[in-house]
Amino acid sequence: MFEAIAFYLFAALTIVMFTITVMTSQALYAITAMAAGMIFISAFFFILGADFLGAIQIIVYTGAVMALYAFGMMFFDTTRDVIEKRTNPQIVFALGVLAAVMVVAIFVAPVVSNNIQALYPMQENVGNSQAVGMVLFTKYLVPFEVAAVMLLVAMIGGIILAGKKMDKSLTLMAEEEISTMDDGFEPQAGGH
Amino acid sequence: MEVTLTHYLVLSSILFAIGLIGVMRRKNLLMLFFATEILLNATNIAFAAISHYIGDLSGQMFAFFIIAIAASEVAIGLGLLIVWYKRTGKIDLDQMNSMRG
Amino acid sequence: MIDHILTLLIFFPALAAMLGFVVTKDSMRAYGIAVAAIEFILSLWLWYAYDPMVSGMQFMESMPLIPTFGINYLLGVDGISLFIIILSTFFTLIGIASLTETRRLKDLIITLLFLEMTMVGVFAALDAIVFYVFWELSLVPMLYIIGAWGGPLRIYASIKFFLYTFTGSLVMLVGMLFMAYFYYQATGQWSFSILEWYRLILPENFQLWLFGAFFLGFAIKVPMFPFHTWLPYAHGQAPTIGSVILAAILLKMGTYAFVRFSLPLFPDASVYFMFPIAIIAIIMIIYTAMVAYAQEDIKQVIAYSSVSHMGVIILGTFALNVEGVSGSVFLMLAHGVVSGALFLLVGVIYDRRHTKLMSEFGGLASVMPRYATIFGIMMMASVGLPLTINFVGEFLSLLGFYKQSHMLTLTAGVAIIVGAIYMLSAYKKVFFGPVTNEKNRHLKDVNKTELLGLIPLVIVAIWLGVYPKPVLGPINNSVESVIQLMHDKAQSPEAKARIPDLSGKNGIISMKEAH
Amino acid sequence: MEFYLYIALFAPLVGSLFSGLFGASVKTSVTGYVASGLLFTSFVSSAILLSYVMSGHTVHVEMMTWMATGDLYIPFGFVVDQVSVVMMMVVTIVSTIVHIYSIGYMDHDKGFNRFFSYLSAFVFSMMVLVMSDNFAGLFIGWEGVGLCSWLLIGFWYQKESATWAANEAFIMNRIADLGMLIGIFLIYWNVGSLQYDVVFAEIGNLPMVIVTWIGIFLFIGAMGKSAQFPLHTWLADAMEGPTPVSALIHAATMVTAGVYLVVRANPIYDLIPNVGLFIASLGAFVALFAASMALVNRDMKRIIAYSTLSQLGYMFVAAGLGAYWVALFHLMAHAFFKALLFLGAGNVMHAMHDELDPFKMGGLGKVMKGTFIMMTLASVALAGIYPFAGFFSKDLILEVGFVEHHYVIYTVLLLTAGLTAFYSFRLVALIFHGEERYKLFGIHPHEAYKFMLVAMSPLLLLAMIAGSFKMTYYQLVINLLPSTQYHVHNVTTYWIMTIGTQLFVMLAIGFAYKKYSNWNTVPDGSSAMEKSFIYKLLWNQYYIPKIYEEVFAKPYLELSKIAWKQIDLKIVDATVDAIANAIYKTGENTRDIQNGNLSSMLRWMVVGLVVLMTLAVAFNVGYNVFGA
Repeated sequence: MFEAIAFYLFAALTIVMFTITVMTSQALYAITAMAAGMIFISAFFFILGADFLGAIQIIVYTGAVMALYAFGMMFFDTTRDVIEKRTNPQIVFALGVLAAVMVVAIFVAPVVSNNIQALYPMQENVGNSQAVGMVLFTKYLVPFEVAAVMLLVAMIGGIILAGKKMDKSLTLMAEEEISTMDDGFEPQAGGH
Repeated sequence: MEVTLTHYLVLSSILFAIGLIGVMRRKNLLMLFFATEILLNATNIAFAAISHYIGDLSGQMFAFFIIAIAASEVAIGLGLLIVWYKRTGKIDLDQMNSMRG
Repeated sequence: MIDHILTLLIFFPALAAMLGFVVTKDSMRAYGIAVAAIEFILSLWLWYAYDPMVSGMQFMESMPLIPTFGINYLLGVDGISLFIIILSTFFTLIGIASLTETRRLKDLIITLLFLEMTMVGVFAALDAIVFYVFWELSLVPMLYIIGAWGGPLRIYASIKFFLYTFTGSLVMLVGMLFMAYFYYQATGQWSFSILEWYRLILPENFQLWLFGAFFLGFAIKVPMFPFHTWLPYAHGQAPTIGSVILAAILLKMGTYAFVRFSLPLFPDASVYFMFPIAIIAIIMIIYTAMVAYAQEDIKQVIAYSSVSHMGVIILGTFALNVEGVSGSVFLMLAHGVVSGALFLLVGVIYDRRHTKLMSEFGGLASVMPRYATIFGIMMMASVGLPLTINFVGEFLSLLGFYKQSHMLTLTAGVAIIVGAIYMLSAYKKVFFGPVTNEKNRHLKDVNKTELLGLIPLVIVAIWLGVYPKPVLGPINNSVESVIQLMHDKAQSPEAKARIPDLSGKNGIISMKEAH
Repeated sequence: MEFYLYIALFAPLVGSLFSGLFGASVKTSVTGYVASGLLFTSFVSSAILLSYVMSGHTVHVEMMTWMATGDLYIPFGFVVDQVSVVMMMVVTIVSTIVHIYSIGYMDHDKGFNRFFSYLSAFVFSMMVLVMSDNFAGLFIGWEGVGLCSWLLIGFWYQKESATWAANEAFIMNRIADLGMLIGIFLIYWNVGSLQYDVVFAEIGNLPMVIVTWIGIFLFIGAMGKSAQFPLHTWLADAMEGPTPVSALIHAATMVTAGVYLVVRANPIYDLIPNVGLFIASLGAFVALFAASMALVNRDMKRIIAYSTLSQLGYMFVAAGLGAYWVALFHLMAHAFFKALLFLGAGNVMHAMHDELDPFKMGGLGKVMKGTFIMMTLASVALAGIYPFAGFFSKDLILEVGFVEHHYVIYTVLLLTAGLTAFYSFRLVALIFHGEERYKLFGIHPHEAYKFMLVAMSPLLLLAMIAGSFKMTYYQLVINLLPSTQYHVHNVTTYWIMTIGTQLFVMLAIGFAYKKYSNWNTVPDGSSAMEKSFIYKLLWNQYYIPKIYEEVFAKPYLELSKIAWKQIDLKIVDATVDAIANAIYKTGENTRDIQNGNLSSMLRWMVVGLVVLMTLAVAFNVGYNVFGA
């Protein structure tokens, strides 16, 4: 009973938060609503007994990702709204709903839900974090390491991409100047 | 009032749909990133729920990796976004049409 | 070396072509001739080493490519493919030797050598996938030849040629995949080997569908009515060498594939579709002969005449008896020689006048007597005069089909009348009458280079017309084994009755024993 | 004896190739001498073979395999037997003479070497035709003579009419050849061989229907080569060729190939008297039909051509009624006097500078005595006056008709005999007698070279005495042909018939002389006779060439143009292009999807996702409902 109440409560909250994220035109509202939504999602993880995942969710999303977005936003002129041209909102809505219906239909189809068998059954007498750790460092060791490398690469990539030539504004430079920059920086796009 | 897997899957689908709508209607690139985060989170819920109800840890593992990927995506994506912004001064999706065929 | 002669034959020209990139422009012509000559000698050696008494495959080579799916690099020749391979090498040699094109000669020769690789590959392949790969690869050099050295409409013509034939072969590929899948279902193993497919007896309704899929690919290549319209454009725009190779070899791929795939794989379907195909063949023969008669461009006359002759080949193939199929295989060679020669001949006046319109000519017989003589001989061969190469093939094809249907053969026999009509009237327009056009008054007769290409063709056209035995014998042996295989595999009583049983004859080695 | 066989066969080929070597170069008389010499060698070999055959042997050789596949086995086999040796003699005699004659006739022609090359090639083909021991070999020769005929009719290729006639001859022959080819197919699939001896031995065992069809199809082949109605128009047009060609090919040898075929295939035709009767009736019809056209024609060579046609009709009457040896005999006799007639006409043409209208000649007998005598005697032989060759052969055919109780045929032939005599002497009278009308045209005629006349003399001799060989010939050929003797049983009837025929013919000759020997004007189409319907009908050859032109040739060309411009380009090709265009247009129209706007791309992505998922669900549902 408690579980049900918690589920519906958090479900309602998450949906509302994410709807705000998607619908608002204020970037600040959006990022705040999303951060809240992320935290509410971690609640589901706790309900489902995935404690470790819930903790990760809060730490990574709300802590790291949201902070990153917040910093990112500082680079942009957030006061100047991007004028979002809305074209055919009905189609957008209809497509979204249709996709959702289809996903549900596929997931709840008896063929799918009955045919799944546990590959790595949960062990009864260990905590979630321990169980996760056991599986992660045995069966998923290689993907785990790869993920670690990927994160490292992403970090370096992010730093280089964002941090390069911080002292220069590419916007104000002429096309020729950019192409003559000696470090071989390739202009990403332009009106070619 | 038992909460079943189906409930979670429906919730996940609704969130996914919200994310999808966001992806389609947003023209501000930053907001577009937010919408993709919603998509990822929606699948995460589905994975965790399936993991729970089937009694298999693989679902959680996938959710875990998805979080990792989401983190790297944000890092790289924001980096690119900044470069793009420095280059053009805009982060409007409608103005990125150099791929016109 | 003899064990790998087929691999050598296939890849030698390709390697030589790649080396050709470093050869200087001036010596390219000599280099090309040398390579083609070596290749031709190799193919003659193949003939020399070929044992005419054996009806099955010889010089077989096998190397696994994708063993999981039974795709192997499998080569071999029998009497049916042997001579077409020799014809390919022969025509590449003649084509390069008599090249008059000077623009980007080096590229042209390299392209031709690549084309030679694909041609030999198609006829030597015994694995469906290898066959398919070469079959499609052959389109590319031809596309270049038409597209880069062609006439004003070359882009349209080359793209039409490419897309049209490519579409057909895609359907054929689907057929091949299905065939391999059936083989997998029947035996539990994947195989794309044609010889292994031969052993498979398919239910009749499968045969019909698969026959249809293969048919589309082959029919467009042949080209059969109503899929023939790419051919006049291709010929009309292609340079001389392109037309020669196209008419002499590339069209033969379609008819060869009928004999190699359709007949032995689907005997019941072949009998089932025999009359519809015969009717199409007759339409091809008469209709395109009429169209040829109406042409104003001498090259188009020969292009349409090709279609008309291909109709006779198809008719002979679907006679489904030894006389008819041997005749049709022989006619493939004959038509290759004759139409190749005719296109070369048209190239001769095109080089001099840069026009192919018959109205521009007239009275050439007095200006260019040697040219007129050679053209006359080849025209008579094309018309199917006895003691020329074409007659043997046409006679046997029609004779074979007569066994199946009297009325249809009588109708198809109109070929010898309508063929004479368009050819003679074209010849009359170009060669007879007074010289009306001043530009023609001082045309030079064929020179030594041109004679070098033409004389061997004349010799072959008459030699094989008078004494076809050295070629007809091996063809006959291989065809007999194909027919026997078809008879053994046939299920429906009609097919059993239509395809003769040769097992009573001596000297037949069935396909199975040969392997 | 095989040696002589090969000599007889290949000497003309060698001559042809030798002359062909000089084909494109300027005239060298060497080619003429060599070709003639080789022909003479061939003649001598044939004569040796004749003496050998007369001693009761035959020669049969198989040179090599030609085609062998499946059950089919066709060798190059040659046979010299009683029938073929007669043909060989006829061919070699006439062709040797024509070769020698041509040295003079073609003296001033640029294509001298080429001419001998073609002419010898023709003789070779004809020898293959008559000597072959199977139907396929016959067909080789059959087509070979067709080719040479094409080359020779179109010899003066600058002339539009010549090349047109050449093509017409070739194509008409091709139509008939198809019939022949079908006949060969029928024989092969029913007998399993094409060798004469095998076929004739087996033919009796075949069902009647098949034998009938074989007979019909082979005869269709014969109709083309022998220019029987309705494939006769080419023969008159073929007169565009040089006159020696007309003498050799279109009078003496090639056109008789059809008769030879029927004679050779006598075991087949013996079994099917109905077809035989049809052949005889057609022959009688053609005899009269051709003779009627010859009556009014004003082209010397065409008159002789129609006469040839008419005589071919006689031969077919004999062959159709089963009197094969009579047909062959008339063939032989006819070859001699008709060749002579043509060569004579050639002399006249030379003298008259290629003028062909006999009305523009007249009185040439004074300047051209030799030719005058020869042509007169040849005409006498043609008319069948005793004791010339025509009497023995032609009157025999009349007797055959009478004895076999085909009185209609007999009457027709008798009438034709009269007509023949009339038009032959109309020609002779117009050319050699009366006023010298040629003077109006400023022509100075002269006699041909002496050696040409000498060359012609053997023919003259043969035309006069060929009849005396009749019994020798008969003894020879009955080894192979049915030996029926055709005698009118009642002696009185016989004499009445013979003398009556002779008188009738004489009367016709007399009438012709009376009417034409004093002719003094060149008709210009104004006389009452020339305006009459019958005259016009005959003058226009019963309008048959015109009908062919309008009914076949023109519609065929029109239809061809429609097939190309309307059907091929506008339907077949346009369909293909329409499909390609449809695909192209679809691409062009959907190109907007790739507008580079990421937002709309994302939308399309979602659309694709929805479609894919819908398909997945639909297939799943479908599978659960209908499948498994």
